[in-house]
Amino acid sequence: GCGGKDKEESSSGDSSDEKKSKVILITMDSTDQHWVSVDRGAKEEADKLGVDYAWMAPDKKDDAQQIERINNAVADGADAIMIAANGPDSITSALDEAKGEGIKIIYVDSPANTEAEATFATDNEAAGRTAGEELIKGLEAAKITEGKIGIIGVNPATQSTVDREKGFRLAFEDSKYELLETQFGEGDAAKSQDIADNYITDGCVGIFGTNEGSTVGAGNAVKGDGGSVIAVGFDKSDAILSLVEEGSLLCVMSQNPDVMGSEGMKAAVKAINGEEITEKDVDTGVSVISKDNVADFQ
Amino acid sequence: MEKKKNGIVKKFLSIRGMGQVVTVTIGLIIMCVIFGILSPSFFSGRNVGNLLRQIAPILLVGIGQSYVMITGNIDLSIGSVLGMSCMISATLMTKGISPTVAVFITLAACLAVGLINGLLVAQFHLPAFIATLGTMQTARGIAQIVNNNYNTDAIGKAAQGFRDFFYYGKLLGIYNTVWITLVLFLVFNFLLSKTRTGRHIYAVGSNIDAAGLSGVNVVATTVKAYLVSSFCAFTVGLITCATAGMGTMDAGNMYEMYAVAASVIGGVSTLGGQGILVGTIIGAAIWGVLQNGLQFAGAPVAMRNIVIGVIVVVSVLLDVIIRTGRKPKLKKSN
Amino acid sequence: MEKKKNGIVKKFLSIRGMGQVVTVTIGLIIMCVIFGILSPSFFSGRNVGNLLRQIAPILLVGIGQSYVMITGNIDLSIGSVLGMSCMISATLMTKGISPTVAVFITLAACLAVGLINGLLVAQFHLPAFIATLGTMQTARGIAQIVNNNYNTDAIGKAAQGFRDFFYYGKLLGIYNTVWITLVLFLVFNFLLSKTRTGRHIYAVGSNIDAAGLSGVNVVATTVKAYLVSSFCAFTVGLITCATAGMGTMDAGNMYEMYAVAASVIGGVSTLGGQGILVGTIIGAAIWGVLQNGLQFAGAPVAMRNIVIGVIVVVSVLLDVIIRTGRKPKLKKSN
Amino acid sequence: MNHVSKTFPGVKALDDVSFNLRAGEVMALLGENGAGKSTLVKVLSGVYIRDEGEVKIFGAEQTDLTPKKAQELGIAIIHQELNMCAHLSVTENIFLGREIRRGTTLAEKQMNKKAKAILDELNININPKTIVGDLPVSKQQMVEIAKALSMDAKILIMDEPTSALSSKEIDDLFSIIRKLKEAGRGIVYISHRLEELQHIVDRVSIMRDGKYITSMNFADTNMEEIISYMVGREIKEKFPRISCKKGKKIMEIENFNAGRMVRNISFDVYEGETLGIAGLMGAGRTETTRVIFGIDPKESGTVFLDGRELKIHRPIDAIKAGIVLVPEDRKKDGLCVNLSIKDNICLPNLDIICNKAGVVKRKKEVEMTDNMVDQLKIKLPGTEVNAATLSGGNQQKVVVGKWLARKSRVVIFDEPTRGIDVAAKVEIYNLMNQLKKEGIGVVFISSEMPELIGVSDRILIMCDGRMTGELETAAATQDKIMMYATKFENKMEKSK
Ligand SMILES: Nc1ncnc2c1ncn2[C@@H]1O[C@H](COP(=O)(O)OP(=O)(O)OP(=O)(O)O)[C@@H](O)[C@H]1O
Ligand SMILES: Nc1ncnc2c1ncn2[C@@H]1O[C@H](COP(=O)(O)OP(=O)(O)OP(=O)(O)O)[C@@H](O)[C@H]1O
Ligand SMILES: [Mg+2]
Ligand SMILES: [Mg+2]
Repeated sequence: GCGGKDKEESSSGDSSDEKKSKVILITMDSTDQHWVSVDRGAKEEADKLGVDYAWMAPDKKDDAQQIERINNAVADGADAIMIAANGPDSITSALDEAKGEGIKIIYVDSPANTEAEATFATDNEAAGRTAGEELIKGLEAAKITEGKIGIIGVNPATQSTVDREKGFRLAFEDSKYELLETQFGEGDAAKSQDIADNYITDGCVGIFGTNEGSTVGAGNAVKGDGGSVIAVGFDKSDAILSLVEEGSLLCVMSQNPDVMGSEGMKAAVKAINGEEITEKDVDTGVSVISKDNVADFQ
Repeated sequence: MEKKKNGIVKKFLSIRGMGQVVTVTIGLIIMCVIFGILSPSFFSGRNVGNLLRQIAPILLVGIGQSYVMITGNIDLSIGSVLGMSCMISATLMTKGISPTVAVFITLAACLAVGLINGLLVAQFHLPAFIATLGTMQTARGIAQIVNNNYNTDAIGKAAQGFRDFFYYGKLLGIYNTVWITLVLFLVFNFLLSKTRTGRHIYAVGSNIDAAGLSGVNVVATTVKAYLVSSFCAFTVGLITCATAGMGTMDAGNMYEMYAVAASVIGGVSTLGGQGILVGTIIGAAIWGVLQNGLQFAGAPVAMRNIVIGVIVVVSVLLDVIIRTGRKPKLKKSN
Repeated sequence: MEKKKNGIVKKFLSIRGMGQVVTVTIGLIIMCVIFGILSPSFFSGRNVGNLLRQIAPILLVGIGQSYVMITGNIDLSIGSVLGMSCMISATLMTKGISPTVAVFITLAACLAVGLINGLLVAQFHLPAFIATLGTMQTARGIAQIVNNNYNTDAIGKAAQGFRDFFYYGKLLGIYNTVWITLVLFLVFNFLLSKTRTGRHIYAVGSNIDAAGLSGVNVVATTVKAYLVSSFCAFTVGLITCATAGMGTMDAGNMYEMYAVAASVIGGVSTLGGQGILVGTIIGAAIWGVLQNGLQFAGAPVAMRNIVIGVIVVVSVLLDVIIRTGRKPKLKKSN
Repeated sequence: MNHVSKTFPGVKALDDVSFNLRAGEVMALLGENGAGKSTLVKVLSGVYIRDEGEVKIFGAEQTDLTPKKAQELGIAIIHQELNMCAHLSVTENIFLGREIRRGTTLAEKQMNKKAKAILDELNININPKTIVGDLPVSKQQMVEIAKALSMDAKILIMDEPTSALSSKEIDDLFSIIRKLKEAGRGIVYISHRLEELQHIVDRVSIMRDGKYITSMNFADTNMEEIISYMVGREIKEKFPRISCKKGKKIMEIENFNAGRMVRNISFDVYEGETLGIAGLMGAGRTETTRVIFGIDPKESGTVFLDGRELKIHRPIDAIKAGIVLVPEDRKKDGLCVNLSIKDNICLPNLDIICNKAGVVKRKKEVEMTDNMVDQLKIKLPGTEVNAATLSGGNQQKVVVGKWLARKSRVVIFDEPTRGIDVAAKVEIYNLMNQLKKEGIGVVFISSEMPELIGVSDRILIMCDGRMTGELETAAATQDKIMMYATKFENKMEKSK
């Protein structure tokens, strides 16, 4: 609207040339709801602030592709890059190169091992631990104090879900539950559901889904079983929320991807304009969505 | 009595391609025994039910791929068409369209891809690999764009019947998914082994020139095979949608490869003209049992990949060795 | 003068397979012009540098796949061998082993896979598709198990030279990656077009029986082609490792398909005996330019998939039409 | 057919050709390799679409023929190249495209029965359920003929049906052809075996270089005239022979055994002598040469070349030692059809063409190819075109050429004249004579007895995998050879 236009003028007035500044978002892949939400948050904020914005998403999670995206963003004349790093180390050199060109780096979701203007992320490990604790609570409430627990991963190369799994396992240290070998469903709901079904057959009392697809799979398997298996998971999507609502999922950890996007965008513009960024390391937080509060998220 | 039995066995074995099927069936049985020993839950009624339901989609895409491979081609678009089917049907249902209508619109879209595949390959003489690589990309793009680059919301209460029909329901104690697969298998097996179309599919794969010169409509035959393939992918797409209760954009990723594996393990030749669907069942079963059994055995993902890889190679190797045991040196049977 | 020039052009066009190369080169040029118009940064020196560096890995795996495809086979294990190369080299370097030693150990491991592929296909007569599907799974498993199911840590300061050599360094203003690719291209192109081994590779792909009768060692020739393929995957694996500065377990996922696409767009036949590496360059360039250009044009991923799919099909279709335009009816060339 | 033309890139295969066929006659279509005979019949049966001219079938002009349509019009064609689906059974091949159905399902039993009947009529003793790929070439050819006959066509076109058949099978075919003629069918018969014509042919039409030359009644002409029309000049000797002094022993084959088809084979090859090997189809001649050449493994047997024992495990060992084999099945074993003529000719000779590092020397390559093309008078648009585009006979010359391009001690020709025209046959005979004169051992396998008797100096006869006789040519007659060639060893009792 009108306000947007005012801001556009002022921001271009601030920068040294007439050109609009350009911010590019690079995520891990393009299809996950999570990234779509980050994009949405960033885009809305970019419209408000009147900057040029583009989302350069790799087709799939692949370090080489992500590095290509960084190089492309630099070549495309970006002033700032918002990035969700695939891994802490894999893209640092590419980012260093970009920084060498005077480009501002903002981390969203997952940081890498090189300094940036600001980081808006969740601590995946801590969130995973919360999920573990919630599951234990749920199991104890159901008077189940021991038994097997299954974990559905995405694939072993995805850092964020590996961290969630790590945190989840920490929550179970010195408990009587037996954590099974993690199975990987490639984030595919159907494959994850097969895995969950097999866990249930194997006598698991609890299941943990580490991302959207695995959580949907876990929830549906529990629902199909109709038994007493308890599942917790990650991410919020419509399907997940309805699974929570009907009780097939005990609860899910929801990060706030749109907040990452919008806050990241604000910081990016500040950095470009040379303004000071006060909070450099922001945990955008995790909400635990359960049957009690699910209505707030729908 | 003895003799008659012998006659039946002989007749059974004389069915073309039955040799390889027998070999891999023995492999499958050995595998099941090992998994049964490693993990007691493997043979539980519950797991057998699950297992059948897990094999079903692989078998279905395997049937489609077998049809195409017997014509001497390949269909790499299977996974993407599956994704399209899943996304289109789910999107329509979330928009409040009745499941039945949604299914038919989805069917039309999927068959269109099959038609294009068939025409590109047979009418325009594109190599099947590249033609279907192209449609694979395109169909995946369509799956993504159909709900504007988002996975769909839950297909909701209205679609509960749809979900039960394709996945959650049971008939006579067996999951509907398994029934659907069984019926389709019987239909497509009949089509391939007992009808003129089936005969033509083999002929085109065996020698396309000879088939054409004999008056076989090569284009129509190839198109039919691709339509079967798309139809199978479509069905699995619906099952996937019913399973998750939502549409996911990357549903069916890599399924074309599972389909190839099921077909080839079951004795369908990548060069065309050879193979029977009974083999594809066994191939799909081996694939499914490996996935399922290795999970019960608690194998980490790396070990699973290695074991699956080695077993795929060894099973086919064994078959080659057994078949050619008498002839020490065999030329590639074209 | 005129005449002599004409002679050179004629001679150039008379190289077999050059026709398709010319067709797709025109396509590539048109594509570049369109992207240049859509986005001014496309032709910036910086992007051209990037683009070359992005095309390099595709070209390298494309060369490997072309070798194998010309023998009439396929190598699905390329992507996994790439992953193995990346993980093994990175793991060794993080364990403090010197980059040079690490590279040689990695090379041995990768070539072993190539050797096995070649033997399975040529000596044991397994269908290439299934043999390499098996080694693809196995090699991916090895890539995962090598650092115990984790991506490696950063390969660290000691390996800075390694990283510069394979990715970050420049010579005469051009990235090392591009130089490495160029050198390998020249070597492998020479090998294929000017040497006895090259002739044998074409002969095996064209008619394996006739080649054998003509005194070609079919097994050795096939193994050589697979070794080249593994070597190329190995090189790209090192580049990937240097790029990321660490080993990632799913590096190279799907690269075998990119390799097929580059080869086939460039005119290498999936049926063997046909194609030249110059075509593979253009094929790789088209693939790379599409990825890069569409991104600059701001196309969403779904659109990108659709456009790439359509362009792949149309480019090959166009070539088929041009080549057969004069003949009203053409049977599949072999 | 009137004024029909057809052009392929670089070749005008048919140039204003006109001819007609009447009911109840057998017309021979004759011409050298590449004259355009096959192209003509392909136009007639809808495989190729003509560029110009008109085709009338039973008086009706046909504009857009397809194979299917031609079939419906009553034209059946046996193509020069085998066109069988190797994975399908004999019955399935015979009824392909015309399956009999009961409802929607295939009437397998009925088709098998019918197929059996047709096979019986042709005297072919095979189970109709056999997979075609498992049959030897000659049987496949008979199946192809059976398939054409099963269509009960009004016009039957046979493009070199006998090139892969033995005399017994040819006799059966001829009696069928005579029956068809009496039934009022029109038959176009293409063959390079001119001596066959007298048994069946009423009229001959002759083509040369894509042009129609003339037609005449067979009764009014003679061989010399036909040949001179075909080649445009006179050929003096159909079987040229030069006499050389029989020199020292070059190759000695001792006691070869491999499977059922190679039993205790021993023979010697001498300088200055062409050694013929006769036998019926399936006598095991091809198998023997394959084993000697190291393609198939042997159970026992030794080869001596110039007195030295050779260890041959693979073809390359034989080639290096100086023994080469011109294989009989050019499509399968002889040619890389999508490689160029040049590549094909040079393939086994890369050791000569390459330098020590294995790099191909372009000049030598071109030189060798041009040499062979000149020497064998191969008709081609250029040495860079695909071997697939050559006519059958010229393809055969390429296969021969690739082996003659190198100096060898022994050259084994397995049916080298199959499917090539008279003039080219004479060239091949001359070549063999040339080699003989140079002191190179020549082994000449053929199923055509006249040429064997005409060209070789000594004839070995094989039957059922064994050597059953040896004749000096001076003493050889067709009857004697046949006697040895049918000397089966209680075969009937054994197989029942
Ligand atoms: N598909 C094709 N493409 C290009 N040229 C062809 C093709 N088929 C045939 N020719 C050419 O057309 C000419 C006539 O070939 P055709 O096969 O009709 O000869 P033919 O008389 O049957 O010879 P033969 O006795 O050797 O079989 C030859 O010069 C051949 O090279
Ligand atoms: N591919 C095959 N599969 C099974 N049997 C075969 C095959 N090829 C040949 N045979 C058998 O080997 C025998 C000899 O074959 P072949 O006809 O090649 O002999 P030949 O004496 O060389 O005859 P010719 O050269 O006249 O064709 C045949 O009787 C046939 O039964
Ligand atoms: Mg001909
Ligand atoms: Mg023979």
